Amino acid sequence: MTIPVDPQPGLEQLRQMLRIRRFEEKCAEIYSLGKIRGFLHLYIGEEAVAAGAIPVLGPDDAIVATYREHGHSLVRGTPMQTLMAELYGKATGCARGRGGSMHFFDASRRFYGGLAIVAGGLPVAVGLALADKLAHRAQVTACFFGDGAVAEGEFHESLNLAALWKLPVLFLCENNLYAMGTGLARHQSQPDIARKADAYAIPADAVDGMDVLAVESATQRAVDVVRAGQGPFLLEYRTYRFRAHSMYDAEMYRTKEEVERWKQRDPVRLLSEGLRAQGVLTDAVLDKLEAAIADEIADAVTFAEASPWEPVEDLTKDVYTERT
Amino acid sequence: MTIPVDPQPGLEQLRQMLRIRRFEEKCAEIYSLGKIRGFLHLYIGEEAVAAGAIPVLGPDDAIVATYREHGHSLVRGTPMQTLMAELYGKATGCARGRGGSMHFFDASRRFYGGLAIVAGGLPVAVGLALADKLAHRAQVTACFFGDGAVAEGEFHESLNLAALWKLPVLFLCENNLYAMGTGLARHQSQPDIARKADAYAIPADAVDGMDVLAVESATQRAVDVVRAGQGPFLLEYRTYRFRAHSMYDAEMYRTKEEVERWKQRDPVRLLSEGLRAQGVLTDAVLDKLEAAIADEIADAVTFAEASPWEPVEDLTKDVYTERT
Amino acid sequence: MPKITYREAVRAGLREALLSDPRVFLMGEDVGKYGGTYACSKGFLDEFGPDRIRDTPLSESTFVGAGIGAALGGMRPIVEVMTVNFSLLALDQIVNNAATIRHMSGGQFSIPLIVRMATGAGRQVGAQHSHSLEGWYAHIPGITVLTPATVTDAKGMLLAALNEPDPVFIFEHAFLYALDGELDEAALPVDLSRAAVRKPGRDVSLITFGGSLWKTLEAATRLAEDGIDAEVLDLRVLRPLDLPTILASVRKTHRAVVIDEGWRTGSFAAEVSAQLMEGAFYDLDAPVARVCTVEVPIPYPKHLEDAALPQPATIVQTVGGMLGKI
Amino acid sequence: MPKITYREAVRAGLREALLSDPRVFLMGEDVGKYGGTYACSKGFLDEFGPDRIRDTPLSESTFVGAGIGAALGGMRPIVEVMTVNFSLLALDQIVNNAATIRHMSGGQFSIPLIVRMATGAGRQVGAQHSHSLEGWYAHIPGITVLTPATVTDAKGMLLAALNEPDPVFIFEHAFLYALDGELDEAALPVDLSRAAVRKPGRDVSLITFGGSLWKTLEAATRLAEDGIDAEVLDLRVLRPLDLPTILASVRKTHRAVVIDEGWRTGSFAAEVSAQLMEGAFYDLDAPVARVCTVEVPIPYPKHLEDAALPQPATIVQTVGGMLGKI
Ligand SMILES: Cc1ncc(C[n+]2csc(CCOP(=O)(O)OP(=O)(O)O)c2C)c(N)n1
Ligand SMILES: Cc1ncc(C[n+]2csc(CCOP(=O)(O)OP(=O)(O)O)c2C)c(N)n1
Ligand SMILES: [Mg+2]
Ligand SMILES: [Mg+2]
Repeated sequence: MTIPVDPQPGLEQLRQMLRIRRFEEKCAEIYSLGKIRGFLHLYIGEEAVAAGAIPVLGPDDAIVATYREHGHSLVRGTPMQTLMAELYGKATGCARGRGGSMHFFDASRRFYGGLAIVAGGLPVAVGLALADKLAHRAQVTACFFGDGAVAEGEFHESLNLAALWKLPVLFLCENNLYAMGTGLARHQSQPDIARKADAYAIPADAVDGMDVLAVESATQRAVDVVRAGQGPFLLEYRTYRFRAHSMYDAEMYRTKEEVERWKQRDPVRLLSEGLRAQGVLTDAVLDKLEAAIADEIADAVTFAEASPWEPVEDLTKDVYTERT
Repeated sequence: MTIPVDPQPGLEQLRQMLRIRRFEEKCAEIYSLGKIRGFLHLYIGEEAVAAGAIPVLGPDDAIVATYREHGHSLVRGTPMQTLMAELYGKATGCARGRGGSMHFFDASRRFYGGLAIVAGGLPVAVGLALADKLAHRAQVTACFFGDGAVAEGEFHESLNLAALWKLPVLFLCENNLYAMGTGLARHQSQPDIARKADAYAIPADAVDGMDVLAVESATQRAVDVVRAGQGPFLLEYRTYRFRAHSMYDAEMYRTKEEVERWKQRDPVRLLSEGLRAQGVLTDAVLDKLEAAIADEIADAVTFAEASPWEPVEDLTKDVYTERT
Repeated sequence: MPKITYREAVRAGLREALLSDPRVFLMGEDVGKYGGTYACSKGFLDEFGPDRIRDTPLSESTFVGAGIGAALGGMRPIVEVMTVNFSLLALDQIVNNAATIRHMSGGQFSIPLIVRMATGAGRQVGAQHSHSLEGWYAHIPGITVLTPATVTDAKGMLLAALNEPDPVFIFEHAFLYALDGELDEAALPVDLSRAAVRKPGRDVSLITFGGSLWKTLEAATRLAEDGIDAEVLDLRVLRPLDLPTILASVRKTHRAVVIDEGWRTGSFAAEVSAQLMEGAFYDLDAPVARVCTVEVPIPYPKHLEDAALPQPATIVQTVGGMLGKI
Repeated sequence: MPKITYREAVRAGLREALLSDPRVFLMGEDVGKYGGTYACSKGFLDEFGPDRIRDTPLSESTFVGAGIGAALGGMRPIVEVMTVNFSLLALDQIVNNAATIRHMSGGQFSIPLIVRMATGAGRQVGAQHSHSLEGWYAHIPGITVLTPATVTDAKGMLLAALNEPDPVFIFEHAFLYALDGELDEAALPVDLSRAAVRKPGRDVSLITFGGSLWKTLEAATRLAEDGIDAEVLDLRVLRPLDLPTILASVRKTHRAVVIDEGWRTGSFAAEVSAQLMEGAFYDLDAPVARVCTVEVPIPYPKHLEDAALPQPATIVQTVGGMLGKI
């Protein structure tokens, strides 16, 4: 892992990865208290992807993500308070509490979900990019999805349409080797995902998703191609999820050894080691980072706890736009 | 075009292509009389595909086709009488008249339609092949579909599933360069269809679909691979439809010149010329062929005309299996 | 008033939409070079160019989903799904995205999307091409479901839909495209909140929508010959349903027959009947009856297809039975 | 009788199916290595091997379509679609192939396919994961729609479905998997033609199915405390509907409330109400009422989700209003 000359980006990326890690560890804790309910898909292990990719985007670019989107929202800048409140289902949440873990939204940051039907976000991303293109806006749409989504027909249809129409879509596949309990080789006859781009005459790349700097530079290259108006790009991040698919599962589909092997490549650890070797990261610096993050999380929890519920009278509000 | 040493196959293929050509010319005539109704998608121009491919299959192999399946049914051996009766909507038709042009069926010949939702037959073909595999039957399933179907998600999903499970499916794409009025390059970002097979780690080939002998040998090679248990095969036939998409359309999507150019490669003409050059086909032989076909068609029309309608009381029969 | 065909009315509505708002664009299979399967966008590719008239590959889920995305991105997409039969491939995008995102995001996003599709049977195109699922669509909260039956509604509902901030689905009965009618320009854009009394009457309310309107009007004419004065109600909008107009009619006539080309079980007619049960039970002189499609995949031959679908004769017979006449 | 969970009952049914007929195989997302999302096929991969327990990629349309094909090819596939929410992606295969091929081919082909899926809301999983669409499915002729609500039905309907020559869709309410109940082995395989009276009563018929049965029984208990003797009818099979049992109940009680977790407009409850309109109008002492889900994408927080769904309290209140009591 090469460390850039200016150490600050590395530290900022470490901070973002730690924010995700600690935030989700807290979420898991709160979940077991029963204050967060429903499905809770943790991103732990995959933090380098969001932390590396999202800062490459401009504020006017759009993001479409999946039910495993806590990290993406955090890095995008949606205040942690509103994310925690969303997990609590409170009215101050980023979706007024209606969405929960799988459905984070943030219009002010062009964050279009948190969509929980696998591959369902790809067509939406294509449409967002189409709108940008028709309006002659030099914006791109970043669409995150898992390896499991690659098997769905919408993956195929969306890449074809985006390529045909030369739309500015970044198809960003977070390949964590499993679709729930089904390993990559058991759901893809051609497990080399980036290679599928040729079927659509799309440029593609695959990158180590545990190395945040590699993620960053590969994403930057992809964004450059897409922003230049040359159509979509398929980028595969090779990563791994350390936790169960959702909060709990028996994990009969993989061995403890496999998980341990991947944990050797924990993205937080990899970056920390690199930064330490460079002398950029010291115990003192790390303590400061962690302390600030702990404060941010405590503050978010306090905010969420104190926040009101949406009144039950508003249940049917926003099914349709209110007429005036 | 190379002519095989034994001339009989060539003549038999010519006969099959002429049967399709003349049958459909008659259908068009009857359609304008209002005796055939609904959609009528003619296969004229593409006869070499069915005539070359289907005889390669064994009687126990399965076929799934589309709404443009007259040729496939004829070559498969479903009596012309019952096909014509089907087009008339008569009770003696190959689907008791309920299906019409788009829905030919023939259980005795393992002909599973005549399915009219584009790409909708691919998953069914995968399932038929799965049944064969599970039952350890050395049968293959031939699934015909158009270039338009390649854009649908089910194409992608079906090739992946068939490849993953090494199922004996022949994916046979009749690429006639148009999906209704949309040309290939306007619906496929990667117009080289055979090339898409790599995304599924499937072997593939593309062949001149106007050359019945080339169709035959390419299909034979594909069948050999599939029957050997090595999983599916994607074969692209490059062909052309001479008529409108269905009975009538303004054909604003292509030029007369383009159609004329392709008619120079009329598969019936190509084969005839080859057989004549070889001395196998003479005017006398051709006259005999044509006369026999004319008789067969006249007989089919007489049969259809004379056939009864299904009684209206049977309308709801076979929505579910009758209980005894 | 000028007489034009339903097809021309749809085309005129689309053209006006394209001319009036630069954010409007069309996409769907064969809307461009082919001119539209039902010729509703004939000439548009030349007039408006390929940016705004977009032929899509066969990929219903994705181009409908792209319509959702484009609407989220500030455009006013009009998506043509060739027919309702193929829209089944897009139902996930419709039910899980188009219908939910506004509510689920706490009201942050609007999806001003219009999806048009041909619907209905009666053209001998067989079981896979003859569905009538507009009533099914009306089950989904978050979308608006329109069934224009007249040329004025064909144009006017499209224009009115353009003003809607939420997804609108327009079902055009394929049989109607060739229909001739008077276009009431003064009524445009039409009101999307009200059902219409197409023929006033005192003896029975015939409640219908879409392609069945014309069969129902024919039945009403035949009933008039037998001295039965039927009121014909065109629901126009299946969601949200204009209950007051329905109830007012039935409170006047005390009898109702609902005519619906959907299959009987779970038909939209069932919803109307249930609403009358709840809102007009004590006004009814007879149970509400339904004339629906027989529960069978639509067969190809004309005699069987005719037997499967609601017909003027079945409507007349049902009313006759209800009134103890004929 | 032994007490087991609904989950165990489903699992026992699947296992018996696999043991009794070599043509039976399972396929779906995570039915194998993962053991089934709801653990209904736990251990099967080891017991029956990968040929018969098949994990599929995420591709609902294709693996449901492959189920149709395999059934056409002589097998007895049991397809698990993880939840009804994802089945929207497979609707084209279901409506256009599974439901039509037998009729459309003139009766040449049978499709003995079983598709199981979890359905329903109540677990705070939000708008895209909380649909109740079994009533919607019941609109489609050519398929059978089952909603087992008890452990006996959970096992018994699966076994009965295996004897059906046509496609059967089984909707298992996700809330029920953890439910404990007595398994009546003597009743297996159960009768698929009849609704069941789960509690006899004289004052009002509470008609329901699936997950709502338990809420309805709870409501009946509460009503009994107020001296109201409610009959609770479990429809069990939504298509074909057992109308005689429904009519017999209502002709006895003269009052009915239909409880359905689907959205109100176009709910299956509307069909039941319409059927009572048509078949029991003169027996009714009050209009049939519906207790359905509020027409809103299901929100995540418990208080809003609870408010959206039918609850024992709403049922009690509706009955009270109808009887002029409480
Ligand atoms: C269409 C659809 N089918 C099934 C599911 C249930 N499901 C949720 S996540 C998941 C696995 C997805 O795997 P992947 O795309 O690799 O994403 P990951 O969870 O690994 O991030 C499944 C099967 C779903 N949400 N949508
Ligand atoms: C899913 C679906 N969408 C649209 C249609 C309408 N349609 C029928 S045929 C056709 C074109 C198909 O083209 P292709 O697959 O190339 O077959 P060809 O007609 O050229 O043989 C279209 C759009 C359909 N039948 N099914
Ligand atoms: Mg994954
Ligand atoms: Mg074609």
